[in-house]
Amino acid sequence: MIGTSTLYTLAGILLFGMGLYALIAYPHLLRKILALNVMGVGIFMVLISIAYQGPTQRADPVPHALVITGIVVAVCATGLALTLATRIQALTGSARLETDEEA
Amino acid sequence: MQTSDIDRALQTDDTRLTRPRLFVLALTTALIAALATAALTFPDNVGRLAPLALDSLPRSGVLNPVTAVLLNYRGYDTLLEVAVLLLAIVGVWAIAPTARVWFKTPDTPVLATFVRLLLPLMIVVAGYMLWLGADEPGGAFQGGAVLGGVGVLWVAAAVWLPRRGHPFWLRLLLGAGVAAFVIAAVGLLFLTGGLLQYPPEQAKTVILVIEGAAMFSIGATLAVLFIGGYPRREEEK
Amino acid sequence: MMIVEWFDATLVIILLACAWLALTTPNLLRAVMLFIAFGLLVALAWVRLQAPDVALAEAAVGSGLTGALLLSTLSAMQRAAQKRRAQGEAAPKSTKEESDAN
Amino acid sequence: MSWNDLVSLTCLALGGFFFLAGTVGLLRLPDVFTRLHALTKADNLGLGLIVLSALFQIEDWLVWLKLVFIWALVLFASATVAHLIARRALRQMEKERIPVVENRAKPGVAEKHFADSRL
Amino acid sequence: MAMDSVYHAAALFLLLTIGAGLIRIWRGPTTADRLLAIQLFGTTGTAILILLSVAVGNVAFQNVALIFALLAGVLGVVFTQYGAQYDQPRHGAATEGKEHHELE
Repeated sequence: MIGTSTLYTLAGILLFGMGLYALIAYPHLLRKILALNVMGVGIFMVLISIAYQGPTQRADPVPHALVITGIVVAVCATGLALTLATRIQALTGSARLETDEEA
Repeated sequence: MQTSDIDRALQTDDTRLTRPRLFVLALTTALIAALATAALTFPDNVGRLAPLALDSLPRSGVLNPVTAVLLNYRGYDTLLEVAVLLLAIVGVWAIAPTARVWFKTPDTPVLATFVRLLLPLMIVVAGYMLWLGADEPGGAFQGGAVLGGVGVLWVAAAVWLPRRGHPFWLRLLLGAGVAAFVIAAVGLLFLTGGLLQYPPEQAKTVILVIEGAAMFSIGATLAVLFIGGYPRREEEK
Repeated sequence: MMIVEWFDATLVIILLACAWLALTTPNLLRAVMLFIAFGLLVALAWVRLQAPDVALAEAAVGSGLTGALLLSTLSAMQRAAQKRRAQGEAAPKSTKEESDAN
Repeated sequence: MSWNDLVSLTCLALGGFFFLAGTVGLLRLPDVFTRLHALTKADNLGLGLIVLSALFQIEDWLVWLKLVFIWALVLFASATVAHLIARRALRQMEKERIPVVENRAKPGVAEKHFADSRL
Repeated sequence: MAMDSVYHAAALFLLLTIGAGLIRIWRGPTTADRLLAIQLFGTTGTAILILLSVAVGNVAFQNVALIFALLAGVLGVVFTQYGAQYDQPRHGAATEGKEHHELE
């Protein structure tokens, strides 16, 4: 039976992979931003699950501090990226990044 | 162009599983498998910083280890992180000439009353988070996030309408976190000889002051990001 | 298996399902809504992992503020697209290509 | 098992029932306006009962106060948000010229619902 | 059965109701329905946090519940003020999964 920490580590890796796939595969900018956020949550989850030391013991505070700053920076990056996406849509008429192969 | 054509073209994002996507999916699956094996074979007894962080806690002036890590052990990092938030705002103002959202007056008394009651409550909770942060889970980032919620509510229900552009006090608020951090760092450099090395007796006070300024900065940053450019008065639809 | 472990397993499954659906559904509004729900549930995962500090930040940011940002951007994009159409412009080049491909 | 554990368990079971009712309502009721019941009634009552159940396990009166405050806050917020959502949905329908009553009785939605539940 | 595992079981039950509620987010059909489901998740999440805090005996979890309760209101207000315009599928074209959104 896998432990709590391992379970959440694996979940974090899976989330990261999903986010990476969606980031590469889908053309819409909003979806890419969602994918980046999901990737971020995956990484945070790996960090926090490494910090977890059982239900009775106190968790490692160092990764927690990293993740807290990470969350706030992630939301700021999201805000900037969304503004950029709106701007790209205003300038090119489309919020998608199309490639030649895509069409 | 037929209406159905336009609808199909404008409809949504296309997420069918095409061949290149299948290829990408295969690659990411391989990556996940590699990472999962790495995670499962990861040695259990790696060197941890936790004992060090918890043992030095009495000297840090606070009881919450996370706050100690953020403001004591990794003080520079947090300083630069608050500066990054400022850079995000500069970026937004550089690329977006007009706001994405506009101040919208509540058209029902229910919303107006709700906001009038909720806003002070949220500010109190933000302060509570900050105060709690020294000894229990909480702190500047959590309080700042709640203040960001205050800002969003403020914009969304038009509690107060500025003229075009951002008022001076908002810019002041945006810079407050970095300013307090830098002033504290330089001041402490002269007092204790170390950058962000707090004297043990006043440590808690200094940390709370820096955290307070950082909290207001974070809240203002999040609210300005929500506006996403220079605000306008009620825009035409 | 203890009940807590069942709780963890269920939470992880719901989280993964939520993320996968949000990332692959063609409908962007649905994707954003699923992402907001995902943010809410992630806060529960942090609480389970003994990280209430992180859960506090995530509860405020992950669902509330990110959700607000995404919702407002989505509607701004829709407004822009609608305005473009109202001005009588032809559909952008890329979308034409796509409808040909369809 | 002491008497306050017993009260706790009763409240817990009742609260769980109301949450279940809320979800069933969310899934089975035919349109937005009826689904609002799930948000405003069932779940808030469920939360109240769960808070009540927690109160019997806690001695610290400050925590007691905080839990009651959370419940009051959720009541307040969800009532307001429910009003706002309903108002918005109604306006949307007016704009799109969808008669409210017709929408509620749209064939295939309500009838299927009633047929399924054998009412 | 000890009291804390009863509380964990109750939390698991509420989590399952959230999982069922995801169906409403998926099916919509309007954004209002989806937001309704998310508000419901907020309430249920608050309840789960309270249950976990009693089960584990950690008071800090209740602060998370407090933030949940506060931010749910903010999301609702943002939605009603700025929410996407074309959430309502055209009358007659209301087949599920085929909503037409004016997005580029």
